[in-house]
Order: sequence, then structure tokens, then C-alpha cells
Amino acid sequence: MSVQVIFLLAFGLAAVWFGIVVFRTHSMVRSALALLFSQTAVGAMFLVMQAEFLGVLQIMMMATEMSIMAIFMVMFMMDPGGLGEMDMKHQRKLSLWAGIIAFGGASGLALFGDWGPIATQIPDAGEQVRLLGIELLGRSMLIFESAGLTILTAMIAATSIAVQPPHRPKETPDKSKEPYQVHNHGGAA
Amino acid sequence: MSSFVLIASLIFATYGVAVIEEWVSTNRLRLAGPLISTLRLLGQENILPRKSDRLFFEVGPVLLLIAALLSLAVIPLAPGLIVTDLATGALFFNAALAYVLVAMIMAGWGPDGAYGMIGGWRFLGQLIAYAMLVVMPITTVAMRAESLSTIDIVNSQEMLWNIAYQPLGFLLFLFAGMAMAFVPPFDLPVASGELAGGVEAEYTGVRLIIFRLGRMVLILSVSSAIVVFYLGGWLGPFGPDWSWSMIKILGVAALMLSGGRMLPRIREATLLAWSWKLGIPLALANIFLVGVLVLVVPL
Amino acid sequence: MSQLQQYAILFGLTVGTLGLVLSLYALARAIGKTRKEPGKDVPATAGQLSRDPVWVRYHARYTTFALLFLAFDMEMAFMYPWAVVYKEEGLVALLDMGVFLAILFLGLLYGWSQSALKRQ
Amino acid sequence: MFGSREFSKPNLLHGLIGRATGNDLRVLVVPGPELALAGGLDLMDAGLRMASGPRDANVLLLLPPLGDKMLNAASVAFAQMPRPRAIVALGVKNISPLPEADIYGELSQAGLIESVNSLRLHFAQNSFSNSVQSFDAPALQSRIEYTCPMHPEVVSNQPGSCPKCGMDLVPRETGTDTGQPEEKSVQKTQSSSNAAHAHSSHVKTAPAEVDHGEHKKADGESGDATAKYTCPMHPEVVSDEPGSCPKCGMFLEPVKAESDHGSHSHGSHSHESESSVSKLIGLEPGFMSMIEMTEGTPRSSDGLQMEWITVPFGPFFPGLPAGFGLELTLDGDNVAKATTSSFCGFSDSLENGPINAGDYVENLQGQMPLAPLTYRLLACRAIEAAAEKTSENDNLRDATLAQERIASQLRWLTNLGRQLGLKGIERKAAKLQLLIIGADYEQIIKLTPELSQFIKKVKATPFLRRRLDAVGELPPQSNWDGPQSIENNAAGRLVARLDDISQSLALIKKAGAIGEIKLAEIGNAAGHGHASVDTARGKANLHVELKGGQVISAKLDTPSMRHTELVAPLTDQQELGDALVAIASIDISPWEMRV
Repeated sequence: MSVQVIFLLAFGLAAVWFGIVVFRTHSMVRSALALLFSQTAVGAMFLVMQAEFLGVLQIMMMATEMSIMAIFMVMFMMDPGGLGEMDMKHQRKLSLWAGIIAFGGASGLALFGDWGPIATQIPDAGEQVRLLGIELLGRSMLIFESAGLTILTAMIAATSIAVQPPHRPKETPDKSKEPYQVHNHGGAA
Repeated sequence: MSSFVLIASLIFATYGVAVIEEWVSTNRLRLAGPLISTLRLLGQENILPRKSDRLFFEVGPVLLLIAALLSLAVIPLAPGLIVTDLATGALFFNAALAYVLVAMIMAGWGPDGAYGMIGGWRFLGQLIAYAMLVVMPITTVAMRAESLSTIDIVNSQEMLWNIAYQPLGFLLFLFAGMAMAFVPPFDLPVASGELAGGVEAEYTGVRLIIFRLGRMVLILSVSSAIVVFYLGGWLGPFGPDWSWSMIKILGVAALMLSGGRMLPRIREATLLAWSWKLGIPLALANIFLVGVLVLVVPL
Repeated sequence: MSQLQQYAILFGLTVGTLGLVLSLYALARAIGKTRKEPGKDVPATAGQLSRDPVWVRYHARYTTFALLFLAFDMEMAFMYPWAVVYKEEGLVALLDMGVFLAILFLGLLYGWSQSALKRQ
Repeated sequence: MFGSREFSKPNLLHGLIGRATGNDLRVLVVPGPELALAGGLDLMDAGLRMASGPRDANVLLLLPPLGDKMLNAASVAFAQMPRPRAIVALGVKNISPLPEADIYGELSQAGLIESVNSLRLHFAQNSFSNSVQSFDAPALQSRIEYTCPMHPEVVSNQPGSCPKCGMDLVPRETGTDTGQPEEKSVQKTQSSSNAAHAHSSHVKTAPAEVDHGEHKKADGESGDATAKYTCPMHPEVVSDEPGSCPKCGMFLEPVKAESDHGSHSHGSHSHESESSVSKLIGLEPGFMSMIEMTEGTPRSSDGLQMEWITVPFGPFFPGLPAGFGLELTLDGDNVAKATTSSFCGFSDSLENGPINAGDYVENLQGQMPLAPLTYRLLACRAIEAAAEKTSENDNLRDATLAQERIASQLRWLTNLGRQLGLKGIERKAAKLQLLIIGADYEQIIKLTPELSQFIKKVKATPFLRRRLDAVGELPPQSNWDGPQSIENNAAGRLVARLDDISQSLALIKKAGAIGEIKLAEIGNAAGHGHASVDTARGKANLHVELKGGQVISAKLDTPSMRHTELVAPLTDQQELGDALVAIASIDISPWEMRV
């Protein structure tokens, strides 16, 4: 039991540490992959807590999804290699407060929420998957099907955003400069 | 005793894959080939590209090896001859191999060289093409076995191997597996003629040993997954179980390695278009077909 | 073997691989050090020195595929538990998943019709 | 000991490794593997494996002819090869700036095998040594130059400020080759290391005379000093009162001085440190505006703006002709721009004055190692035309030409096989090429069935046609005169080359023998002459002027010179792999390009 707790703590700390690395590095790819390893550590925590299906699923899905995030970050962020050592943090105060409030909320939920009685008998991993399947096809069927619809909506939205040529300010110098110049002169005056 | 047999046969199989790999690429059978190459690389300088992301550069090959080894851990050679019989084995196999992608991106991005970086990002495109064709056929295998455990999956094929029960799934999984192990003609990220080595281009010495070893274990792992999911694993008419596993695995590895050499390297655009316009509809149809089949003819 | 023991083996396998790698590195280290020479550590580009960093905003051409892939990947999470109980549940499962997959396939068709299934 | 690894007391393991290295030879051929084939060397048979790049190689194999440019490139590749490494020079002596070769041999298969044997011994004994010297060459030197982040054309050897905008110049490492084309750096302006500097220096030094429009953009979201509210998406929308953006309907955000994204007055520009600038103008240090950075960079086909990199694909790129200096500007893995050069081109100016007609023929032959007899024939014909002589064995000469065409097409197939990963075709074509080059008439006739079978096999390779179908469409009215085909794509040219082999075989058979190409006696003839020859790559033309039996001027026009111009249109916006196949499909020989 105690070994289990130690590993749980260790993976938890790893998750937190990788989470910190996400913001401490200048490289976009490092940042994205740090987030991935943070999520992997969470997956390992699930495993330690004997939620095998959930853990393995987490470990699997995050790998591909965070990698895709990495390529999007490389595509759309300035200086993805972090060579300029530039600071990517913006709105520090706001995000700090948002972080503190979210952390407080989450820990409050964890500490004071009603988690039901502690399970003494954990069904074995195969049984867990089976029970999950029965749940999906039984009680939660509606949720399951509406998840399908949600995914469909997401697919349509993503496709229509990605396929349309992205809207951007015209790149011709006169058009982009014009509004700036007007205000700039105002500022100088 | 059994763990000794297991380790010995895994080492033997990895070495066998390496021998086959050299054989098909040079047309010359040298049993000592991989050993000699390893010794040569061991004595080679380990060049670290300057201004590189050293962490990624170092971790890439190691992660590739770990991912490939972990995926191999859920593959049974015989009943009892398995590292871990996870209840979610088929899923775990997939989860471990997802990190091959991460390793390739790291190894490609790390050295700050153009060939490697392009290779790494290409492999992401390749994954987007093959991943669904790995996942969906595994589901149909699990449907028949009523379990994700690899041992249960082999046992479910006692009457009829899955290659006969769901041939469509087998073909899809074979191609997807080849793309997953990036063997020719799917060797886009490490292509010699297109990227001068690609992701491998900057690796020398002991790091290259790790990379190549990881690659060999990956090929072994994919071919043994094909054997377990579709070719009845250890099932055979006579003789010890593990020998059947070994024969089948090395056979599939040889097929994978040699078959692709006959075809020109597939373009990334073609691969993506084919797998999404043809592969995924076929895989969905396969799920439906097997679904009906399992209910009607539950062999 | 309990589940936790199995995870411990997997963890041990990871650590053991790291150990193998480290000992190989140590062996290679004992064989000799890498000599620092001009030009050697510049990434090799077929006989020319290309000293510029390549870590730039890379234009991947498979972005629309990637977005569709994310949706499909999500959906696979439901497929595994479903597959395991498929035989047990029978027709219900077939219809249920049939609807689900049909919805998903619609998404694919939509993407196809919007020419998302091509290299951008 | 330029190739050994440093170790004072080699032990048993070192001995083993040395022997293993000797038994696992990966070779980087300079100028390239096709030169080995043309010279009749079978590398596979000698136990050598082709390396995919310098990192993969432990042997540098040098073959004649080697020019200075080629040797410079070879020294770069050699520097990047990990030790233990060795140089083998076959038929060449002076290889500076490379160090002395470890093995010298003669240029023949026997010489190669002998060299490989001594190479194995060399590696077994000298892989580790205690007297190791560092290798250095002029091509490896680097220096720091300074460039303006906003005006890449401004390059200086000293730090300072840009004469155009007054910004601080940023350092950049570059090779000593001052002939670095400046256009090359155009795409690099956005290279990331400069980017951060770009902004900081911009803020730091921006004086009042800087163009206000540009300055404004650098500041991104800044607005009017009197403005109170602005739209987060449309910085040009500024209002005194809260409300919503007329363009997108978003709520306007209040802008305060010294807030994170605040507006600021431009009154004060004389700050000493960057941080004080940031504080005062409310800009985060190092914050870059996307609009500023992507301004002026060319767009991709899908309208997204990314950064482009310039990557060399030569002279030793596997799958491309050796010595061909291709430099691709890549937008992702699409080719945005291609520039070509040659590392081994010819020069047709007669530097040392008029030369003997016979010597001229030999000279031209020597400059074209991939098609020596073809160009020998061309020279002979042009000179004979100038001297108004005719040769009696013209169809025998054509047979010789045909033989060389077959060899050339087979070498092209080897290259294509290597590029596409078709090992079988690569090996078989190389083997047949070796058989063809040295063959006499009877041997060629005997080889005919094998060749036809091979042609059939290549044509039947699954997916090969399909792979080549989509690439390499020549623009209309391009001056292509290589093998003609009905289909205007790489697949069509593959078929045309295969058919060319069959036709050449038929031609040899009809000629009945293979003739030697000898210059007719021209005496002291004088005059102008022109001749053209159908080479494997297209038509080659030569004008010569004779005076007193000597060539006083010559003008050579080769197919590759014309076809090089096709590289840019063929590769434009093509995926990298397709672009390389397209380039391979027009079969350029860098030897036929001008230096």
C-alpha cells in the first residue's frame, strides 16, 4: 500500500513538474512535449490507482494529440525553437489570479466533495473495461451518442475553419499601414 | 526458466530481424552482420550537433527503444511466455507505440538539421494516415475475443485464425503496421534517397546503436502483433508453442521487410489520401462486417 | 500476478532499458572521447555547411487531416469498451455503435466534400 | 593520422572494433557513385556499402576527375564524418585541402579490391592511435558577420547600425566563402535567432525618423495616446468610450498606460536599457507582433505564412546526380524556390590559347566522364566539319554512341532506384551498366535478352508508373529535347528512357560492330564547323573554329545546360519528394553545366 502511495506521489509530482516546464521553456516543441509528459504522468497515476483502462487510454491519446498540438504550435507561434529566448508569458497578473482561483476551486472540490464510500474491492482490469462497455450501452447510451454528435460538430467546425482561407488583414502596405499611421500621428501630436 | 526462455528468444528474434533487414537491403546474408555493425558504431565518435536541443537529441532514440520494448511486453510467445498479460494488452500495445511518434519528433527536431526536422514532422503526417487503421482493426479483433488481453485474443482464434475470419482487417493492419514501423515503402522519415537519412541523419556512434536497436525491436513488435492478432499466435499443429510463434514472427518480419522493397516509396500526400478516403471507410466497413459475422457465425 | 505487480514489471522494464542505455554510453565513453574539430558538429547537409537554424515556423500540409484525426481519436476511446462487450450485448451493441459510427462517417464525408482530405 | 580516434593504449576491445570497422565499410563516393559505375567499379562486389550521408560513412572514396570546388565540398563532408574514418584515393594524387589519403590505388576494379583489402588492414591497425591531428580546411572556417534584421541586404563585417533604418546590426555566423549569394539570406531574415533581436533592437534604437508606419506595427496593439478603449482583434479600432467593435462585435478593452497591453505615448525614445523601454511603453520584453514579423514574407499556396528555410541538396545527395549543387528553399516540405549550380562543370574557353585538334578532342572527352565517347564523337564531328572531311565509319561510331547511351540510361535508372527506395532496380541496373560499358559487340548482343527482360521488369514494377505520373510535368514551350514521350511527366520520361535502351540495342545490332572514334587526319585545315550529337540527355551542339589545324575557339552547348532551367518550374510548389523525382526525371549532368 505504502509503495503505491509513494509512486502515486512521485508521478503526481512529475506531472506538476512537467506542467511547470511547459511555461519555463522557450521552445514551443519542448513546451508541447512537456505537457505531453505531464499528461503521461497523470496516466501513470491512473495506473497506480488501478484504473487500467483509463490510464492506458490517457497515455495513448495524449501522445498523438499533444504531438499534433506541437506541430500547430510550431506553425503558428513565433520563434518555435526558442532561439530568441523570448518570453512567451503575457497577462501575468490575470493568469496568476486565474490560476490561483482554479487551483483553489479544484482542491476545494477534491477535499470537500462527496466522493462516496471508499471502494474496498476494485474489479480487475478486464472487468473494468467490461463494466464500462455495459455502462456505455446501457445507462449512459444517450450521453455516448450525444458525445458522437459533439464530435461531429467539432469535426465540422474544425473543417470549416481550417479549409477556408484564413481571414487576415490585407498584406498590401498601404492598407495595413493606413490605420496605424492615422493614430500614430495623433499620438505624436 | 520461462523468463529465461522469453528473454533469450526476444534477443534472438531481434537479432534475426536485424539479419533479415541487412539481407534484404544488401542482398547479402551475413549472420554476423548486426554484431559487426554494432561493434563499429560502438567505436564511432558520438557527435553532438552544436546549438541543438540536446535533451531531445539524447532522449529521442532512448524513447524509441523504450516504447518498442514496452509494446513488446504484452506480446505472448506462448501461454505463460509473456512479460505482462495486461487485461488491456491490445490497447497498451497501441499506447506504447504512440510514443514512437514522440521519439521521432524529438530525434528529428533535436539536432536542428533540416533533413531530420522534415523527417520528424513527416512521420507525424504518416501517423495521421496509419493510426486509425491500426486502432480500428484491433477493435474488431477484440470484438471476437471479447477481451483486450492478447492471450485471450490468441485463444479466440483456436477454431479459425483471424486472417481467415477478417481478412480485410488483416490487410489494413498489415499496411498500417508497416507504416508504423516505417519500413519501405513507408520509410518517409528516414528515407535515404529523399532525405539522406532523415531523422537518422545526425546520429552517430552509440546513439545510432540505440536508434537502430529501437527500430529493430519496433519491427519485431509490429510483426509479432500481426501474428498475435491475425495469425493465431502460438497456435500450431505440433511441436512447442513458442517455436510456432518464433517462426511466424520472423516470417512476417521477413515479409514486411522484403515486400516493401519491390515498391517505390509512397508519397505522403498519397498515403494520407488513400488511408482516409479508402482505408478508413474500409476499416469502418470491416467493423460492421465483423460485427454481423460475430453475431451470426460466432466461431 | 496482481495488476500492480504487472505495472511494476513494466516500470522495471523502462528502468532496465535506461540502465542498458547508460551502460552502453559508459562503454562508448571508455572507448574514447569525441574530438572537437571545425565543421564536424554542423548538421550534415550533403557536403555543404548550412549554419542557419532550421527551427522556424514549419508549414505542415496535413493540418486538416490532423483536425479530423483528433475527432476520430477521441471516438476510439468509446470503441474499446464497446468491442469487449459486443458479443454479450448483441444486437443492441451493433445498432448503438452503428449509429455512432454513422455519425462519425458523416463527419468524414463532410470533410471530404469540403476538400479537407487533400494536402493543403 | 587524420582519421583515427585518439587513444593512447588500445586494448582488446579497440582491436575488435578496428576489425569490425574494417568489415563494415560505408563509403561516401566523391564525386559520386555514378562516376564509380562509369569507371567500371563495382563497389558492392568489393564489399563496400553506400552511405546515405557523411555521418553514415567511414570511408571517403575519391575518384577522378576532381576539381577544386568538388574537393572543397569533399573536405566539408570529410570533416563531418565521425572517426575512425579513412580516405581512399583511386587514380588521383593531389587531393588538397583533404589530408593525405590513407590508401592510394589505381582506378580499376582490381585496384579497388586491393585498396579495400589494405583498408581493412588499415582500420584493424590504425582505428585508434595516439597521434591524432585535427582536420581543418578553408571551407570549414566561419566568421561572424553583421546584418540588419529588417534589411537583409545590409551585411557588414563590423557591428554597427543599419544605414537604412539605423537599427543595430545583429551577428550571424557564416562561412568564409564571401561569394555567398545575398539572395540566399533574403529568406533568412525571419530566422528565429534574429527575430527576438529584431524587436529589442527596434525598440531600443527606434529614432524619430524611423518610418512611423513600420514602427507602429512593431508595437502591435498600441493605439492612440488619447484613446481609452480598443478592440483586442482590431487594434485600429479605438474609441473614447466603452462599447463593441464595429468590425467584429467584440467588447472593446480598456487601454491604460503601463498596463500589459496598454497603449503608450511615443514621446520618449531615448532609453538606455531595454527593460526601461518595456516598462515605459508598456510592452512586454521580447514581445513580437506576428504582423510585424510576417510582413513582406511570401505567401504559401494556402495563404498561410510560414518561415522558409534554405537547404542544400548536394553535391553529395543520394538520389541526385553527384556534383549537382541544388539548393531548395523549403516552405514546410514544399519547394518554394530552387537554385542550381554545378560543382564539376566544364569550361569551354581555351585558356591556354589555341590547342591541337587532337588534344582538344582528348580534353573534351576528359571533361565529360559520364559521357566521354559521346563528347569525343561530338568534338571529332565538329572538327571534321570545320576541316570539311568526312568519316567513313559513321554508323559504327553511332553504335559506340548507342552503347554509351545505354550505359547512361542504366546509370539514371540506378539513381532513380536509389531515390525511390527500389533496391532491386538499383542493383540490377548498376550490374547491367557495368556489363555494358566494357562490352564489345558480341557481348552486347549476348546481353540483349537480359536487358529486355529488365526493361520489362521495370515497366511492370507495381505503383512505379503511378508514383511518377503526378510529377514532372514540363511547362508548355519548354526547351526539352531529352527522350521524347507521349506523356508529359516523369513516368513518360521513364518509358522513353527504357525505349531508348531498346532502340540503341537495335541500332548496335544493325551496325554489326562497334567502331572506334578517331579523329580524321585534318592536316592544317582551317574553317568553322558545327556538329550535334544525340546524347542520352538530349542534343549537344559544338561550334569550333580551326586555324592551321588548331582549335582557336569552341562553343559547346549541352542538353543539361538547357534543361537546368527547367528545374525551377518543375519543382515549384512541389512536395520535396516529388520535386526530387522531377529533377531526377530530367537527368541533369552537372558535368555538362558551366562552372
